[in-house]
Amino acid sequence: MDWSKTLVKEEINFEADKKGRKLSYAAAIREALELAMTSDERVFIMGQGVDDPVGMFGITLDLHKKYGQERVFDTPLSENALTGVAIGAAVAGMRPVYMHNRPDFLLLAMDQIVNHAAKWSYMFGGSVRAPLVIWACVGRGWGGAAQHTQTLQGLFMHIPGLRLVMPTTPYDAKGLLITGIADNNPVIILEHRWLLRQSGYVPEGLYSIPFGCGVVRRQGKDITIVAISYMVVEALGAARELEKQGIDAEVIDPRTLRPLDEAIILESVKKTGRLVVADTGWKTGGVGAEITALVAEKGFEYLKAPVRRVTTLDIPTPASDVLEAKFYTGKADIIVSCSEIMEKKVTK
Amino acid sequence: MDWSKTLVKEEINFEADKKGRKLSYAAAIREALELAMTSDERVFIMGQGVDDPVGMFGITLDLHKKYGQERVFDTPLSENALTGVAIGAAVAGMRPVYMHNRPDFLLLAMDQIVNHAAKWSYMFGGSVRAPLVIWACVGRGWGGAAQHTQTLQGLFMHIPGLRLVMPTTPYDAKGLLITGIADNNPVIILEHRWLLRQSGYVPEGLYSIPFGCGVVRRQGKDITIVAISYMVVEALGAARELEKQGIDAEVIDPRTLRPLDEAIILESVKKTGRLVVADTGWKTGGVGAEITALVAEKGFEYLKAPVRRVTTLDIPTPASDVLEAKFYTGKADIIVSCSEIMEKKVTK
Amino acid sequence: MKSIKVTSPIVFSVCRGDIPKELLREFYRTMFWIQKVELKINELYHEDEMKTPVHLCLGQEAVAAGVCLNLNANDYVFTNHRGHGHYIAKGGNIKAMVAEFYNRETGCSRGRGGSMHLVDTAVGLLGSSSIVGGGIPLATGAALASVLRKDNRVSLAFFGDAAIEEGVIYESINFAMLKKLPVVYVCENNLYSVFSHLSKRQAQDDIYRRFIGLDIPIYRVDGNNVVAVYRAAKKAIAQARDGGGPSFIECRTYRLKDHHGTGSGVEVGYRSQEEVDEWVARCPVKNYERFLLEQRLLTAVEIKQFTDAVDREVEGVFNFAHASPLPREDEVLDYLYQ
Amino acid sequence: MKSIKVTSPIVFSVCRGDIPKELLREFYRTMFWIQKVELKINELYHEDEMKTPVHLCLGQEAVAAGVCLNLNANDYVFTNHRGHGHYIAKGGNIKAMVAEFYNRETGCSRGRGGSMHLVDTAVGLLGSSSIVGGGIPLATGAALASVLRKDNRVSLAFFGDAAIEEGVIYESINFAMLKKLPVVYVCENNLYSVFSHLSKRQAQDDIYRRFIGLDIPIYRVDGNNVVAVYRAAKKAIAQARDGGGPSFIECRTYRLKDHHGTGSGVEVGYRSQEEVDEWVARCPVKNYERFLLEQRLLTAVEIKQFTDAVDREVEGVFNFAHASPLPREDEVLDYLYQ
Ligand SMILES: Cc1ncc(C[n+]2csc(CCOP(=O)(O)OP(=O)(O)O)c2C)c(N)n1
Ligand SMILES: Cc1ncc(C[n+]2csc(CCOP(=O)(O)OP(=O)(O)O)c2C)c(N)n1
Ligand SMILES: [Mg+2]
Ligand SMILES: [Mg+2]
Repeated sequence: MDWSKTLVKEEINFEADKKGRKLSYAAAIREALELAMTSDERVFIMGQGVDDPVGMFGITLDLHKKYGQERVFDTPLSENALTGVAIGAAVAGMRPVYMHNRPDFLLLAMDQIVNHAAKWSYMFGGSVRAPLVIWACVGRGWGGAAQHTQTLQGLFMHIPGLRLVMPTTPYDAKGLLITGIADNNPVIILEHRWLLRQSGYVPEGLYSIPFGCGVVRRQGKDITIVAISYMVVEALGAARELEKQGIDAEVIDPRTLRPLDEAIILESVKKTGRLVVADTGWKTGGVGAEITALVAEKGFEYLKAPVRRVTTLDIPTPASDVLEAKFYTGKADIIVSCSEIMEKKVTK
Repeated sequence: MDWSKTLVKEEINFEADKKGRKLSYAAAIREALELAMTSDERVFIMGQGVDDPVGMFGITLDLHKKYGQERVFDTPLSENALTGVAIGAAVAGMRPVYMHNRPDFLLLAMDQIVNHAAKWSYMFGGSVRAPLVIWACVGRGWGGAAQHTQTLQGLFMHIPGLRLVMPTTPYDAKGLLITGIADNNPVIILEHRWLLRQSGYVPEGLYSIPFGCGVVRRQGKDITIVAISYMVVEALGAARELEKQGIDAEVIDPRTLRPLDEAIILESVKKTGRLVVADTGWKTGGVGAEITALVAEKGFEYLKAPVRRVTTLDIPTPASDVLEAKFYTGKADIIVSCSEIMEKKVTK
Repeated sequence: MKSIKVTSPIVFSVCRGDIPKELLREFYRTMFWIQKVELKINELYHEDEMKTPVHLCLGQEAVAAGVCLNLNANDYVFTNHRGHGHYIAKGGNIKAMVAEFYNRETGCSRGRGGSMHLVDTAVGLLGSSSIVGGGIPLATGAALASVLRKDNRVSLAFFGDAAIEEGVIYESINFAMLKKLPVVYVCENNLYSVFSHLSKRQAQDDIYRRFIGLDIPIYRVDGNNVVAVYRAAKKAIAQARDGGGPSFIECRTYRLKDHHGTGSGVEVGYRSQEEVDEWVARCPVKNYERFLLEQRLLTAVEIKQFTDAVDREVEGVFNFAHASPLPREDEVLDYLYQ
Repeated sequence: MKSIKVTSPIVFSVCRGDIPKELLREFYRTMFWIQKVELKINELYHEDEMKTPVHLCLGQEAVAAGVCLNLNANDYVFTNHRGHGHYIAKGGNIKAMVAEFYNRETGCSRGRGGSMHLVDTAVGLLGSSSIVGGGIPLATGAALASVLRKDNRVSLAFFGDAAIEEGVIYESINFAMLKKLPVVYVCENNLYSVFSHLSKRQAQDDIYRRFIGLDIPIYRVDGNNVVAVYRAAKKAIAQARDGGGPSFIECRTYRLKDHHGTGSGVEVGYRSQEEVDEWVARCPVKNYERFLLEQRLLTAVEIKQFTDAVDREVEGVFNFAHASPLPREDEVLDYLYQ
């Protein structure tokens, strides 16, 4: 298959149009994998449990039966080597998708991801490339605790040579995964377990969503909320509440963090003059820092008030549910941050 | 030894006073190690080549002869396990210093650093702790290229539970290392190879520099340059040039990035109204992003102009010296950034 | 690949007096305690009051007991996500453990860690990692600490068969051999990692052979036979304590419950009822109980008394945990740094 | 630990006709080329025009030649920081390699990689990693690609003795055995990692034994004997190509120069002149040349002609490199993404 054909430039927002069928988030991703495997022999799937009876939250369910154990296979717990295996296969012309049920385990593979995948094209002057997808689903809740709930986009966003994708809707999860498999570079896709509960309208067949192209999830004029992954859900909830208080918030979902759709953020802040960034990860040195810095650099003249970051607390995730409730932020915190900066006098 | 005794709160800037002897940067660090090993039996040093005839740029030279091969030992190239070994020894009551001649190799140890060391205290409600120092020296130049010159502070700054230290002067390198060894938490110290060429006034004996305590390297009223590690040298050079153009730059060296001395930065920006962050690492999602975001959040009302980040380009380090020259930024870039934002009209 | 079913009967070979009677009874009591606590979790887990993913070690009680009863209180242990048994066998505070399952402030990790992160420094349990293989270098490092201090302690790492797939174990064992560290590596080979059988993950299933090339002393035992485990561990630990360096022990065993939670795995479909039944028949506690009764090392009456006592105590433990206070929200940031 | 000195003479055992004469001469030519290029670098490096840290493979020529002369042009190779010899033996474009040392736009990596990052996709050289062990899983993955495509290629990973200390090699070999991948792992055991002798890093020095537990076919050869290397590699590669899975080859050898640059290491002090001299006497090229002369497979005249020709060509290569344009500053951002 010629992947470039699927790389439509103009994206139709199927959700808004309610075209396609209503599909669960997991089914949407599974469909993307199925379509990719059908159309491109080079695509294969690997990961712990991808061929087990549960099939990675249902996402890879029975794919091994359809495409064979060679193309959909379980892996040993050797995350660093297996990442290297995926890279090596990619460099040799394949299109591997390596799936993890948690990003925490990617920390074992940082050498292959950062020292190898991210650098392979540049380091060799473009004569080789590593088109692979690393997919992982962020955990949350039920005392998953410090080693099973990390989000880690704050780390990957820092690495030149990687693509970093964080979908929010079933429509995006499918389209971005297709784009990721078609992309000629290493792509990291971080899903969120709580989004897996969602369902939405998803068109049939292959379609792709260009990287670096955010969407306005809600139009508003008073304040811009840039929300990442599951925080889009919280931000939309917050926006509805804020509306009652007479605050009209615009919610932006960048969908990909590397490349980042700077224009959509800057345009929105130009209109609203205010920015809140809501991220599922840690605050310090995280995604919220980069988006804030972007606006402080390139959109400073638009800003009427301090920026606020709504993130998890800067601690390892605690197990206890009462502490989890403090650790994670959401709708209420976004509302507080928005209200606070709406009140700020413009002192300049 | 009771380490708390060395943790003087008031730090004397010996450099300014020119007290102590003039010492090379390497000798200053070596002295810190020697003093720590003499005063505390729990301290030991490990790392590739720490006991070889070159002794890690001279920093560990002959320490194994003085303290024995048990306390100063070479390591296999097993960065993840050996980091775990250091953590395990620390949890069991020792104070290991694990030295690497390049931070790039730490990517192999991210699991032990991030999933283990950084979380050990919190995850167990404070009943255990991992007081270890991981020391690495950033490479630069002579075509070291993509896998031997990474700075990586952008990654470590994001991790709660770690301390992150980047000294600039021999005085600081010694004092901060002593503080690091005395600290009850995992500490990452990133040195810079080019700073190793420096020498400076260093007092004899044990002294320590509190973490989270930056210094003003140069006073100025027009613009604040927050410079990290080797960029302090470049920033001071830039400030001297800027002075000729009638721009009076203040140069701040945070010395530790986690904890970060927020007050010293905010106070300076309060005075100058302008901020340039100069970092040795990548731009996107790096240290510059965090410091910019800090000011956009907490010092917004002071800001008179957009912030600028002076960093390396967002690519793997190229080998060729002509490309290296583009990749790295320095004095000239700082001057341009400062001049640019000095000219910016305050449009608010 | 050789069959990895262990269908042979469990033979407890004890020669007159070579293991003190009291110790033989202690094996039983320890395993029994572990089993009881696990069964209690199994019984109460559906209440959703233990908001933490539990990994029961039912079926693997003999490894924990057989190994840990060789240890001194100040010897070090690092364990993994399936650590309840090791915690109990090493003498950890059971109330604090169960309170941790209930995410209470009285939990061994003050409710910050949950079931996968148990700790009890009073008995040398320096922590548990839920990253597979993560605890292996830590135990190695603790052993290094002992060597540097010459304090004569031994360190233990418990881990599963999947940890063999992580490079860190080869790195760790090489270092331990290089430095002759007093550390014993105990692999509980229960044939599965989550739903994946060993044969899907490893090129050959004789795990113990993986380390032959490093000349580390290796033992392979029936992990459901507490006496066999004890004997191997005893040698390994004695050698470590005598400065003879590390050893590796592979214990063949089976988890009777699902990877986590209270199912059997049969309903998920990755293993059969027959396979589970075969291993139920090899239950390390029941079989050993039978042996003790046969040998008259224990009487039915004693068992009854003991059962009642443990039941009562376990009841108390869970009540304590349940009644304990939750962590305070305003202390959420505490313990990040010391 | 057994002595790791290899002081025995190099015996080239060739039975009448079992290796074609032309191939025996090709061994020589390949090794000779490698040696000449390395000597030229050694000669010119002080000029500081090659602004890249060179890791010479003088003394290790036989491994590259003996292995690579078994390979097809489309077979895959991944190498490490000490990759000049592998690049030449695999048939890589030598001009492009030397231009890379000079950081030129005509370099195989367009001046972005430098000496440690050689590539030539035309002959299956898919890249070189300067992270020790980094290329091992990559070669394993390329072999997986071949299996999936059924394209009958073989993949090779070259690495040093220190790579044995990295967990990734055990992870990779387990996977390769599990999937019976057509990959051959070639360890050049030159006894040192930078200034550290093997005995400071590994528990025992018979590296090949490290993998016995995985049942991977293992060869250990005198890495200074091109015929011995060739024979082992031939079997391993044939087995891989026939679907028989991976093999591991340990080649005992020695680098005559320092870890990087042009010293001998003696001046640094981590090894003795005697040790270096012993290995100079075991030079894989000189000894083999003597053998060919003895066997009349080569004449002194031919050697002279060949030497002159190579000298001229090498001169041309370095002139080309030196005269080539530097990368353009405004293209610094290119090639990050494709
Ligand atoms: C490095 C890593 N990869 C994956 C996981 C997910 N995971 C948690 S437990 C587990 C099973 C481990 O199996 P094993 O080591 O055999 O222990 P068992 O559960 O059988 O006791 C897996 C795969 C993990 N925790 N860490
Ligand atoms: C993971 C890692 N750790 C450390 C280094 C630093 N380093 C570069 S080459 C080298 C020596 C490697 O020795 P060996 O593998 O035996 O190869 P040789 O240089 O002897 O050919 C070392 C330690 C590195 N590049 N990568
Ligand atoms: Mg298991
Ligand atoms: Mg070597």
